[in-house]
Amino acid sequence: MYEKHMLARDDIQSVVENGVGTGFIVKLKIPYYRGVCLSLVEDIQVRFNDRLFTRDQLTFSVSGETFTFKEMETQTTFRWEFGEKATVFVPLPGGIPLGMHRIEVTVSIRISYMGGTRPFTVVLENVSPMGG
Amino acid sequence: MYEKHMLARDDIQSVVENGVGTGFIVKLKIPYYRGVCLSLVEDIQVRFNDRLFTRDQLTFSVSGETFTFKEMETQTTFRWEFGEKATVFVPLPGGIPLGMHRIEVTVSIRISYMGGTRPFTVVLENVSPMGG
Amino acid sequence: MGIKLGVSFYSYQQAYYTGQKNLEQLIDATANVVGAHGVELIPEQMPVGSYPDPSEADVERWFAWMEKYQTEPTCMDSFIDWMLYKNRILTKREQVDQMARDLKLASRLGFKTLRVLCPVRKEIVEASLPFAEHYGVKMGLEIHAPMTLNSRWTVEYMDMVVRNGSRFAGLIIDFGIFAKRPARKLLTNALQKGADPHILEAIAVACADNKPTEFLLGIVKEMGGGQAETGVAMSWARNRFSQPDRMRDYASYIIHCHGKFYDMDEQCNETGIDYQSPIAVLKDIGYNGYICSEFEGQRLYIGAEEPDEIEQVRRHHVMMRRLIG
Amino acid sequence: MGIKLGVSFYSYQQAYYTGQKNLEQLIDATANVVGAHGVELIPEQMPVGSYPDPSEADVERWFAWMEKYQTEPTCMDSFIDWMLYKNRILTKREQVDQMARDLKLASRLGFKTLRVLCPVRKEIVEASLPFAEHYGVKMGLEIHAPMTLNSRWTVEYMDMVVRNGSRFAGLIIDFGIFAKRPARKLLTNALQKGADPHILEAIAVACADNKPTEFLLGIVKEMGGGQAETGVAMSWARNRFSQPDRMRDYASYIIHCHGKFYDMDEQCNETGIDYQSPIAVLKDIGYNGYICSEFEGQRLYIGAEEPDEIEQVRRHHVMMRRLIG
Ligand SMILES: [Mn+2]
Ligand SMILES: [Mn+2]
Repeated sequence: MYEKHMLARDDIQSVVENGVGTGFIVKLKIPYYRGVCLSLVEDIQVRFNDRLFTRDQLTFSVSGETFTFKEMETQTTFRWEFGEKATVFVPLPGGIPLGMHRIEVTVSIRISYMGGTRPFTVVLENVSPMGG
Repeated sequence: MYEKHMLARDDIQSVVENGVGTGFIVKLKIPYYRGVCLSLVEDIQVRFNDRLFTRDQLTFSVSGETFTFKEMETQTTFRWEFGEKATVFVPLPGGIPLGMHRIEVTVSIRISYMGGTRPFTVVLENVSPMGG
Repeated sequence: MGIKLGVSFYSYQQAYYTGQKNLEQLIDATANVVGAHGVELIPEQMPVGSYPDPSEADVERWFAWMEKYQTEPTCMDSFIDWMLYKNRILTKREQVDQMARDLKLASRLGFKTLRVLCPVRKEIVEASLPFAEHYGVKMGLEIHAPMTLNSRWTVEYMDMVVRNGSRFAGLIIDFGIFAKRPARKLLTNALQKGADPHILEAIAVACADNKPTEFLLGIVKEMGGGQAETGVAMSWARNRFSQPDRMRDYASYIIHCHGKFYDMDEQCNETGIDYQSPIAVLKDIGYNGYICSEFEGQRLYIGAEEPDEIEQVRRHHVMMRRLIG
Repeated sequence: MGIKLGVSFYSYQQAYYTGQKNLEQLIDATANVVGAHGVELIPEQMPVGSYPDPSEADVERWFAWMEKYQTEPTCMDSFIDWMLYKNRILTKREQVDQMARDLKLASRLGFKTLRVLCPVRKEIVEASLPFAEHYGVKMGLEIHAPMTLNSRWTVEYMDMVVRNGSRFAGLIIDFGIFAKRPARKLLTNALQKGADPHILEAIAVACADNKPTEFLLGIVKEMGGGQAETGVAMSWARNRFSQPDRMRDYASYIIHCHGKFYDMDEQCNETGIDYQSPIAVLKDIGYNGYICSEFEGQRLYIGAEEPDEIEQVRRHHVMMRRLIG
């Protein structure tokens, strides 16, 4: 079910600050059947066309607070709840250009009873956040 | 008061396993006026004569559990209580040789209201754990 | 008394995830569409207020719902995140702290039983007994495939329970351990991908015969099957059939059951799991706890088709009532 | 009613640290040697059972001690570890969680007041108000050198308190803000290291005159002092004298006081801190809370000499009773 529901096309948006595009956000639901505290969100990667953005480049926001992935390693109070949208910011100078794009997001959650980390990837083709 | 009371001469002991000296332990009281959870014990260094042992080489035991300093970074359940002796293991093949030695221990506790880490050093001269 | 029926809200996860139904609406559907009385909840999935510390107002609202819809809390499903941090496994004490946290929450919300996840170590359950007694909530280790009733893990856990002589630890039976053949919907999906129905039937017969995965893969190879058939064979790799009769060994320690199911057909039969014999055994040993329906077929719906979770649960209850009589 | 007297067990830290006295023995000494009624505790220093979650048995034992020794809990001293982890500052919510944890513990142990450490942000106190009300425990920001009653930090905090109109946040006055000259023992130590008594006296006079550190260091330089004299001048660097009269501005918000002291002489006078005027002001404004003696002179005992903490506290109480009348 996560393939279909974790990332909606409307939830990919350019970020413009003072008239300049600084990147984009993706609003994600967790690809797991329960919410977890942020220390369990081990990794997120975003691939925008051919460009790969890794955890050190991204920030993660939930409940109005923004964290780096380094900070999240010890974050056990804030949770990414089941069905709740977290916002991942991807720095892309200029924002998302006009045209059609491919966006691939991989979320890795550390699941104790599986003994490790489970990656989950969703791909959206022909994304065009500027109205289309 | 910590200079005088945090490390007693009797609390430096060689460790022998299967007849072979593997190192020594120092049993330390915290050089701070309260107990803290282990994530706040940022660093311990032990200097044995001219040899320096740093956090990656040491283990830290309290309440019957042993931790590496890397593990302690997220350890907020276990505490080093005020007046309680924690055991630091220092790997020194052969254990402490016969003779007189100098032992210097630096404990760094992260203290929020001081905005950072406060190191505290204690030095014992003429230590001879083999009776004397 | 006899067997009581309820719903694990795990069954409704997609409706909740996509925002179609909130917690109260799901309680409503449980009472008024399914016609069930018992509610089982994963508070980390559908929090009452916030997990793990709802406010008093949240708790009051929860009990007001129970009253309004004439439902009652049965079992609360717990997780122990022993890999909470990247670089280490939590100590025993930290894991017990998590158990105590969940026992406390269960107690506040009126749950009598806590589902302990299968791989949780018996030492953690044992050390949590004082908390379970304090909060008046029983811990039940879930026997869930690939674990069986005969597994060493189960046997050693039960030795610990018996040795302690405590009424606050027991077993939860997940009916997935009685699976006899792949769910119909899994087979239909394979057919759509071009699988050969004869090969699928041969696999299904071998599954019912409790053959190992290698045997199933052998059938696929022999009969010239491809990826679709292999997928069905592999889906069985984590299945280990338990004999329903083995429940008799632990009769007085069974405190709750998960009526696990993947696919209910139009005649309200589960298409892959044996319900008849386990329920006969439970009746025979005088089990008078809950069986909570636990629908896990969401991931079998591919493409545009979406599951109707509430309808699936309703059908499951029709079957359960028929079997319990 | 009038001013009540107690002891902050911070005063006894060395006796506890070295294992000479346990918590019960210190309660005994407070009641029977010092003759005090109020007990102030740092639970992270001398835990009742274990911090932060003592068992019910621990809590019962605590109250049994209070009854046995005819003492009562006054203020519990809290820390907020906003640098709990190496790489980040805790979020507001995490800090409020710590405050709630301590308010709960204070409530369980019968403390009416929680000492909030001076640098804790007013936003944290404000967001903790619902917890303080829930647990019935007041939070008091400790005004402690180098903070003064006029500091912007204090003023902005009080604006927040007044704006909220809550009775659950207020001020705790640490008498260290009324220090007038270096403690006698500090001067004696300097003399032993060879300091010139005339230079020390000149420094002490300048301290009483509230001169800045640069001025004190100027005296040392002019009069030809060395390391020992410089040490005394530098010891004053974190001191900022508050006018006792400024307490009148916040009269109804003062909920507790720390009778900070470093050195009581044989005639039971504090050798560096003004007690006369602050106590006169407190009496005048009708303060009827506790002043808990807080001995902090342990680190002035060097070499073989050890402090007699209980005797120091006893002398402090003799002085306090004399001044309160
Ligand atoms: Mn289950
Ligand atoms: Mn103070």
